[in-house]
This record gives sequence, structure tokens and C-alpha cells, in this order.
Amino acid sequence: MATITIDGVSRAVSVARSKDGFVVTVDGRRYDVREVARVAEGIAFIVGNESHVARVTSGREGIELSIGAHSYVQARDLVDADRPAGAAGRHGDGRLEAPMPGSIIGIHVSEGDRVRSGQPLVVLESMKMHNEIASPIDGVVRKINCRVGEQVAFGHVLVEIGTEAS
Amino acid sequence: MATITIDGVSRAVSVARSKDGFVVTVDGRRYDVREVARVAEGIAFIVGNESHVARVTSGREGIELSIGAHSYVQARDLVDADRPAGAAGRHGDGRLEAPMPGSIIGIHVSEGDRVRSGQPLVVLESMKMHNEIASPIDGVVRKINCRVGEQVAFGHVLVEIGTEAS
Amino acid sequence: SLFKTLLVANRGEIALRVVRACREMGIRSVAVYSDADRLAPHVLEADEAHRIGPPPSSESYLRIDSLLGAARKSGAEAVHPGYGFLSEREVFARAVEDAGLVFVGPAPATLAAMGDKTEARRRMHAAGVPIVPGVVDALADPGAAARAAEEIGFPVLLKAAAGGGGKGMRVVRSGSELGRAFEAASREALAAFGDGSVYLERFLDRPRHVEIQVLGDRHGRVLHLGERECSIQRRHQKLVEEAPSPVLTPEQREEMGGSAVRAAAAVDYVGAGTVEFLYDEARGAFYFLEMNTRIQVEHPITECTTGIDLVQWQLRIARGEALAFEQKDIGQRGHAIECRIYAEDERKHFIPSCGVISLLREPAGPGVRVDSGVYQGWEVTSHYDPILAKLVAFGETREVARRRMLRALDEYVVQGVATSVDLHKRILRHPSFVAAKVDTAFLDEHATDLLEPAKADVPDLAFIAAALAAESGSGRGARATHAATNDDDAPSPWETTGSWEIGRAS
Amino acid sequence: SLFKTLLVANRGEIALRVVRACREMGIRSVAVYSDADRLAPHVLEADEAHRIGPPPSSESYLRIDSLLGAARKSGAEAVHPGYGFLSEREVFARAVEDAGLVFVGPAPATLAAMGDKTEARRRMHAAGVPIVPGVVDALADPGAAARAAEEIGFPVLLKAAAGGGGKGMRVVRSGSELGRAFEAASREALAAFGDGSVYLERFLDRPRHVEIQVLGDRHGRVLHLGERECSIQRRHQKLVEEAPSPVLTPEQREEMGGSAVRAAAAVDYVGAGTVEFLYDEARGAFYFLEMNTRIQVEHPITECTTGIDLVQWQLRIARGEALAFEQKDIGQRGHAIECRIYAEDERKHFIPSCGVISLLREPAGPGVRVDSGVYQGWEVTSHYDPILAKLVAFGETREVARRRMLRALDEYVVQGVATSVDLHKRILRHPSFVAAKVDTAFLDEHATDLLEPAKADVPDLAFIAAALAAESGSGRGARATHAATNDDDAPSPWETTGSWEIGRAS
Repeated sequence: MATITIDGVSRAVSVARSKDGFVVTVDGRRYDVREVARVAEGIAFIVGNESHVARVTSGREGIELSIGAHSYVQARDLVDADRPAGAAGRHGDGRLEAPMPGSIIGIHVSEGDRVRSGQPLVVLESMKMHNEIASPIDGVVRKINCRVGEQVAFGHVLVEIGTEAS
Repeated sequence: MATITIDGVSRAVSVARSKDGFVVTVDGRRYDVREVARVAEGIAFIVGNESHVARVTSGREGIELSIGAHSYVQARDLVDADRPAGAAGRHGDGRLEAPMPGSIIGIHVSEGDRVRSGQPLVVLESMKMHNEIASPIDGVVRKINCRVGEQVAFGHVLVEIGTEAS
Repeated sequence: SLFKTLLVANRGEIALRVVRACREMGIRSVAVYSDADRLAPHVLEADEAHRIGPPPSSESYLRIDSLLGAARKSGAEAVHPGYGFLSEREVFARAVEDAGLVFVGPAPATLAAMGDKTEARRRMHAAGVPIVPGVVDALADPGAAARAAEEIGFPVLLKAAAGGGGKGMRVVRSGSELGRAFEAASREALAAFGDGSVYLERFLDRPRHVEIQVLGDRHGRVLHLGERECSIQRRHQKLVEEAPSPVLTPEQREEMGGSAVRAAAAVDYVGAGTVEFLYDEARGAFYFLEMNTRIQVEHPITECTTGIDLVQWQLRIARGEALAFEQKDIGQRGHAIECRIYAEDERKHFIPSCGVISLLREPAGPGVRVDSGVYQGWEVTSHYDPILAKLVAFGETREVARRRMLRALDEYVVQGVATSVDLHKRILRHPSFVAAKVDTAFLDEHATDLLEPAKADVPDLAFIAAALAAESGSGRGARATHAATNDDDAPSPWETTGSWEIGRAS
Repeated sequence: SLFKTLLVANRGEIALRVVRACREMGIRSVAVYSDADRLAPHVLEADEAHRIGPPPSSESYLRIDSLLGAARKSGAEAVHPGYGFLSEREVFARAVEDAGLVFVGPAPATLAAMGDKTEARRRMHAAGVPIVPGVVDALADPGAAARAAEEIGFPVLLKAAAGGGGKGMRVVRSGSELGRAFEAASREALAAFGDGSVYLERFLDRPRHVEIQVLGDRHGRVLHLGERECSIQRRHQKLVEEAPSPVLTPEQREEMGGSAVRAAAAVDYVGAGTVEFLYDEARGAFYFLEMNTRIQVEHPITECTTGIDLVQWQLRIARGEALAFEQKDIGQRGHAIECRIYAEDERKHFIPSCGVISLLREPAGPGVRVDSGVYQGWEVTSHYDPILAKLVAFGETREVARRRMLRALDEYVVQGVATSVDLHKRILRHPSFVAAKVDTAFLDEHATDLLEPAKADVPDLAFIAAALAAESGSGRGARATHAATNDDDAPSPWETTGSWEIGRAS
């Protein structure tokens, strides 16, 4: 069970497996989802008998979600009942790690720059998606350990950020 | 210097840096190449003043290369003056390694299958390209160490192949 | 019946075409899919989707029970059959109507009448539609054959009355050849079919294929929308179509259109249909070939030249609407050409090419229409027709459309499967095509030019691109085939330039 | 001059449009680019490309010396200016001609005549083209104003003779208001400009913006290609255009077309141009506003309704070709609508939205044309006009085109930057647009409906999709925002299904 916020509206959502697909609940309302499959830049699925395609990329204001002709922005920070929010890629110690393997396609800062928590520092392309990796803390960029065009593995420390005091 | 074979024609090709771009030689003919940059699914560059876009994916019969409206197939096995051909991803010991990080999008064989050298076994998606990873040797699939949808790192052993005797 | 939900009993580009028309008309669309098509564009774009079976057509798209089951589950009130599959099958139309649904097409009786080719020929003759001149009854002897041939005019074609497939057939170009040919054909027919009877009809030497689009509504009006020329074929499959035909005079066009309307009216035609003719250019004569009682693959070129949306009109007619225009309101403007983009390799006898489309770049811009049934990442399988898309170019004149088509073909990039794109370029550049000298033998006659082009030299540019791609890490070439620089101490250009950022390389 | 190489002195979709026309006509195209545009579509598609400077227009696309330098280096024999930038600048046309190159557009003198708005008004009046009725000389006193107003008819607009920018302007709706308004306007004008002189002209209350496309060749023939209605604007920037205008009668169309031809002929117009009129629907009267002496952004809708390729004709005319048709051959067929897809956020006062287009899916299919200047992965910067593409829908009737446009807008998916796609949907669905009740105040009048739509509830479907995306690892949501299942012991659905293979999930 997790809380998802889309366009300012929050709902408790769960996903579980069923005999011929999945059961998703949204604030307790139950939906049978069938034929879930990944397609170019998104996911296709059938709810009831309705056919849908959702396309997802990471944007500046959150996760951009287009379902057919409709677009939404999902808040990046989910409240997960089981884990602290935004765990991966955002260590409190100021090390920005790659949350998935991919290719660096943009670096927004230079060493010595002052950055704020949540500020996007690096753009990582993975699985055709552009993912903005944000600073976990307020601080100063101590070291940039990647360059544009580089392939990085999961967990690679992309940027090291020091607190002002350090 | 390497030998590249395209549509059955082989040429000796070299690439070197120049003041404002690169110098490429093809069988000794010299070309000044400027403004080389990666674009979606390919590479843009200027030779002389001519603007070109080349799009490249790995196909069944070789590397598919489209330059503007023209299409070519490049032989996969290059003869490199400095190194043995087809080094990465094709170890003679029968371990099929991921030649780059990426996402597994297809597995063509099952454990126990008989395979031949050069037969594509796994499709790895990386940087928007589908890469067919071929068996390095004739043999039998001993173990498959990946599954569709999985993200794998560079060097991950995807498939282990034993010789008939083992 | 103002139906609000329609089931599309088809797949690929035509199913997507119908889904789009539904969306434009406020009709809810229901797609069906085999297991191979779960992620097909028509399924992703439809409002609703139902599985109808495993990949083979016989177990999915040809299963009337599964289709009607999907219609029932979805609450569909009408069924559009597309082309191919069950679209011209009387039994399907009847089953749809028996289930209380609207069949988007003509009545079952019309499908039956046009589906039986002998019956169709008889009815067309009765309706005053020209058919290939000939005798129907078997000829008693060479003398009877000679008399009939004189009347019809040489060349004639001797045919086995009992047979088909070329056995017992002889082309005869003059009276002096007739006796010997009659004996040979009769002997061959006897050996092949146990019946030596032969008859004859006029032999059409390399006819052009010209067809007329018709629309009939439920209120008794049938109109025609001009012709399409579809002479460029391979194995009776059309490759390139154009509208209007470059050779018809306005009078011939009117005459042929009138014949098509008579043909359709003779079978109480309702909906969109096509009357196919063979056109004997030397004689300026045309003959009924057959009628296709459904939407045609090449319908977009007529839409481009007439400005009339044929698929929307199919749905409107099925809803009971009367045609909103009269014959005098319909005119062709400009010129349109369609190239059918197949996944096949013409250098290997047109074998279908299967695989994942690893890269797809479709043309766009002025005067270009792409009706595509695939996307990048889609896997082309051997289960269905290998058509990927239909590319249409239209412009003020045939030459403007032809050059525009070449521009569009140049923009078309497909990797992962072989396609007919390059063949189409050769066809459109061929001097005979430029001069509009095309007939049904075009591809055979120019096979050397078109199917086995002289191997062009590989330009240095290709090697430059390959080297840059290898160095930059694009594609598989990246690591598996490293093209080293000739100075190992020098850093790789890609490292030293901080390249791959969008911008200048320095 | 049968020039073989043409330099396109522009960028974005219009540069690509010209490059495509060149390719279709066998002309070699030369692109120019600023540092921000090295990888722009027009550069990638052109045959040749030359850098002309840093990103700011003033240092690149507006630099005549750089452009002519690129022309010299490339051997270009002609220059197409596109729209915007230097396209209407006499000095540029003259520099191009002085360099011995063909300028694709009217003569420098024509640009000069139409560029000076007062001079243009005078010449149009002399040529018998209707201009907004009014007095030119300053009014002596309220009495003179009253006499002039009576003659012209209320409402009238009092304007400062010396000024501009709204200062000293007063709308007067009846004679009783005139005296006080005259004093106020005069006082305000004196304070603002040191000159209290005022004059007046008829006030057009919420006029419609209707414009006529013209083509003139080098052989003295000027023709018109019917009108476009461009009333839906924001801050004088057009958002939606359509052809034909839904309100003109055939007689008005002919009259307006005739005026446009007279206007163009009066300045010896050569090439494609547009005569803009304000149309007073209540009076059924129209008035010359200005002439745009270059290709217009919205030219495609005229191409769709007339079947005439305006950009190809620009090039043909520049090559010296005579127009191949006469006025009687030109007709509009069907209806076309264009939506300009901008990268901007209408909910934030239309601020341009910059960033990388992370996902782009453009519509296609019947009756849809996309002239795009971007691709997926392209970065939209603040240096240039935020237009991403022009989307055109055409069909038999206005309603068919309108519904088709909505279908196409539904197919349009852009992520990474905000766009006007949703605003266009609201405009096209608005009852006033459906009823063709549009004027230049449309957006202001319906601002609440259009710019601040009621926040729709977020459907559960969005949460279902978000949850599936998070679980499947699509996008950033994948790992940074893990939505756990409520049973930690159960395997993740994605692991147990062997999912993400194309096929059924079970």
C-alpha cells in the first residue's frame, strides 16, 4: 500500500496479483487489470475491457503521465507505508547515486556550485526515459563523477555534495 | 586503423582528431568531419559542408546503417589491426557477457538448447538500440542468467554455454 | 440505426483507420486481437479490446463465433469487416445480421452475387456492363473456333471449359495458328481434366488495371468517385496505385464510371465498393473483371483526389444516412499516388521479412499521408499480410505527386526488417513510370532494372559513418567492433571533445 | 534564373518546409544554424549546413553578413527568407539582390511600400481597397468631430494624431458622449505627446480577422486563393486558423479577393503574400489592415483547401515561371483548420516552456498534416519562437475538420515541455467555436472556460497507471518511488509473470 499524489490529489493504492492479471485498489475501490505489457515508452493494460496506454517520463515538476489523450503530473515523492520516501538515489550523506543503470545525458551543475535539496543535478537516460536525478541535500557540489555520454551502473556515485560546513 | 566491410566492400578506415573536428581516412582518402554529435538513434555530422544523419541498429545480417535515404549493412566482424575481432561479448570460454549495460528484451533460447557460433541468443536494449548478442561458440546452453525485463550491467554473464563434451 | 459502439473485425492499418474514423464520429470502437496482436496499434488506440484467439487467422480473425462473442461482450451494435479476412464472406455478414448487429457493408445477397465470379459475369453482362468478349459454350471443332475468333478479333485465348490454372490455355494471334492450337489445348485439357472441351475469349495483352470507386446508400442512390489505376502489381498483389489514371480521357472516365454505377446498382449495392476493369489501351476498351465488395486497401488516393472520406461514409451509410452529394458534385482534383510499404525482400523473391522494427522514421509534411499499422519496437510476424503502412503523396499534377513520393520515400527509414521502400524508389524513378507507360506486366518487363539493380558502389560516406558510429558507441558496433584509431596514445576523439552533448563538437 | 541551390535563411518548421519543397523540385538546399540549432530538424534534413553564429537571433538569423557569407560558401543562387526574422526587411532583400542572388519574395520596393503602414494605407486607399473609414487630418474642435462622426457612423475611435500605445484614445458610441470624450482625449494627448491634436476613425468592435492569400508571378499576373479566418488570437498571435471563413458569403469572398488582388497589384506584388482585413460582421464590411509580404505561418490550410502548393509556387515564381492556372481554376474544397502547437503554458500567462522533449508522439492518418520542427530528444530553448509544430486537419465540412482535429489532438502526446495541446482541445470543443461565433476577443471573452478550466477530478485510472508504472520500472517512478504491495511475502507481480514480454501477461 502506498500513497500516490497526482495533480494534487492523493490516494492509497495497492497492487496485487490475481488469477488472470492484477488487482489494483484505489482508496479501496477494486479494479481488475489484465494484459499488462510494456510498449514503447510506456505500459499497455486493460481495465474492465477498456484498452489503455500510459506513457511515463520524469519531468521537472514530477513524473509526467499521459494516458491516451490525458496528461497528469505525479508527485515524485511518494509516501510508502513500508519504507522512507525517496530512498534510492537520495542518500542523506550527500552522495548522489544512480538509481538505475543508464547513460548520462545532461549535467546541470559544476563543481563548487551551491545546490538545494530537490534541485535536479544530472539527467540519466535509461530505458528510453530521461530521469532527472535531484540533490538529496542542500550543499555545495564537491565532485562530479560522471560525464555526458557515459554509461553508469546502478549505484554509481554521480555527484558528491558537501554541506556548507564541510 | 581498422577494416570495415559494408555491403561486401572492404575499406581501411582510420579516425583521428583534428583542430576543428576529426579526420577520417578511407583507403587513404582524407575527409574532414565537423560538428559530430549524437541525435536520436544516430549520429549527425558534416563532411565538407554536407549535412548527414546516420542511424544505426544491430540487425540479423549485420549492423544496419541508414544515411539519409540510403541503407547499408555493415558486417559485424571487423578486422581490427590491433585487436582480435569481436572481442567483447564473445568469450571463447562460452560465457556470453553483456557488451554494455542495458535491459534484456528478448531471450531466444532455453537451457539445454543446442546453439551454433554466431546464433543470436539474447536481445539487449541499450541507448534505444536493440542489440542481438550472439553465441561465441557451438555448444549447449548450460545456464541462462538473465530474464526479460532485467537491467544488466556491463560484463554481466547472460548465458553460459558448454561444449558438447562438457 | 444510430449505433454508438462498433467492433472492428480486422487488424493492422485498416483497423486503425476505422478506429480513427469512429473517434472522429463519436462512435466507441472495439478492437479484437489475436495473441500476436495484443500490443498492435489498433488495439492500443481502440476504446476497448477483446482477445479472440491464438495467432493463426483461422483461430482468430476468421473465427465468426469469437468475433460475435467479442461483439456481445462489448455491447457493439455494428461490425466493420475491414478488407481481407471475412470482409467479403456472405456467411459472416449474415451471421452479424442474425445476431441483430449492423454489418458495415452490402447485404449478404450482394456479397453472394459478386462472390460467385461466373454469376457476377452473367449479371454484369445482363446489366450492360462490358465483359471480355468470348463464347461461353464449348466449341465443337476448329472450324467453330475460327468463326468465333473472327467475330471476336485476334488475339484470342483458348481455355479449357473444365479447368483452370493455365492448363489447356493457348494464346492465338492469327487464324493460321488456330487449328494447331485448338488441337493442343483440347489434348492438354483432356489429359488434365478428363474433358477436352475448350472455349475462347478475347486475349488482353498486358491490360491496364483500372478500377472505379462507388458508394451506394440505403436510399437507392449509387455514385462513383472516379478511377484508380493499379497496374503495377507483383503476383496479382498491387504495389503502386494512382488516381486519376494517367490515360483515361474524360469521356472514357464517364463511361467507365457509368458502367461501375450500373454494375453496383444491378446488385443493389450499399456501402463502399470497387468495380475492377481491365483496360485495353490499344482499343480504348474496358471490361469488367470483378467487384470488391468492401473498402479497398488503396482507398486513400480517392479520398485525396475527391476530398470525400470513404470510411466515414461507410459508417454513415450503415447508420442510414443518405449520401450528401450528387454525381455532379464529385470531381477529382490533383493527383495522388500510393505505395504499399511491405515488409519483404524483393531481391529474394519477395519473401516476407519478419523481425522487430528496431528503427522507424515515417515521412510527414505537405501532401503526404501515412496510414501505418506498426511502430518502432513492433514485431512483424509471419502470421499476417506483410503490409507495414500505406504511403500516399498528392499534389497538383502527377509529376508533383511523383516527386513528392520520392521525397517521402527518402524520409522513410526502417531498420530491423527488409521493406519495399527501395523498390518503390526504383519504380517511381523508372522512365516508363515517369511516362505513365504502365500495365500489369510492368514489374516483369522491367524486372532487371527493378528487382536486380546494378550494385551501386558503397560511397566513402558509409565508411565514415560506420567509423563514427563505432567510435561513438552507437548500436552494437560500439563495443563488439571497436575501430581503433591509429595512434593508441591519442585519446579517443569522443573522450576529448566532451562530445555527445547537443551542441558543437568543440 | 533556374537556380539549383537555395539557402534557407530561417529555422524551425518553416525552414524544414522549404527544404522539403526543394527536395521535391530537385533544388539543393542549404540550411543555416546558430549554435543552438546545430541538430535542428531543418539542419539534419538539408543537403548542406552552415553555422552563422551564437544562439541569439541578433547574432545569427538576423545577421545579413553571416547569411550572405553562408550563401557564398555554399554556392547558393537564391535565398528563401521564410517568415519572421529578415523576411519582410527591404534591406535584406536588397542585399541579397546586390550579391547577385535571387530573393524568393517580392521586390525590395514592394517590401518598403508595405512595410511603412501609413504609406501602405495611403496606397491601398488610392487603389480602391477599403480602409477603416476616418479622417486623416486633426479635428479642429468637438463640432468638427461630431460632423465627422455622423458621416462615418458610431461607434468611432478618437485617436491622438501624434501618439500611439492607447494614450489619447477613446471609444465613443454616441453623439452625446462625443464632446466630453474629445476634451479628455485631447487633454491626455497633450500631456503624453505635447500635442493635443486628435482625429477619428470608425471603431471596429470585436472584428473578425480574415485574410486573403495571393500569388503574383513575374509576368504581371496576380491571383487570390481565397480567405483564411484567423480570429482566435492571444496578444495578436494567432492560435487557430481556418479556411474558408465560416461567415463570408460567396459574394463577399469574391469582393474581398478582388480587393486583395488590387492591393497586391498596386505594389507590383511578386510571390506569395497575404492581405489581412478586419471584417465587421454586423455591417458585412471589411477593411485593409496590412499586407504580409512573405509566406504565412498558416499557409497549409490554404494548400489543403485549394490543392495548390504555395511554397513550391514561391520557388517557381522566383525561377520565373508563370502561374499555371487562372482565377477561375482556383476553388476551395472542404474545410481545413490549423492549430499552432506552442511550447507554452496558458495557465501561467502563456510563458514559454523550455526543456528537452522527453516524449513526442505526433498524430497521423487521414486528413491530418503535421508540419513539425522538433523531435523527441530536442531541447526547446528560449532563444526563438516557441512554436513546436503546426497541426492541420481537413475534411469535407467544418464539422468533419473540427472533429478530426480533436481526434488528432488526442493523439498528440508531448512530455518534457508544456504545450498548447489541451488549450486547443478546449477551444475546439467550445460551443462558440462549434457555432463559428469567433472574433478577435474570443480568448478574452472565454478566458475562464479556456484558460482556467475547472480542475477535473483525477480518475482512478491515473492512479492505476501510476502504480503499474512504478511497479514495472517505467520512468523515474521505478525505483525512486516504490509502491509496495501490501503483502511483502508475495513476489512482485512483475517477477512472477515473466512479464514485459510482448504477449499475454499470464
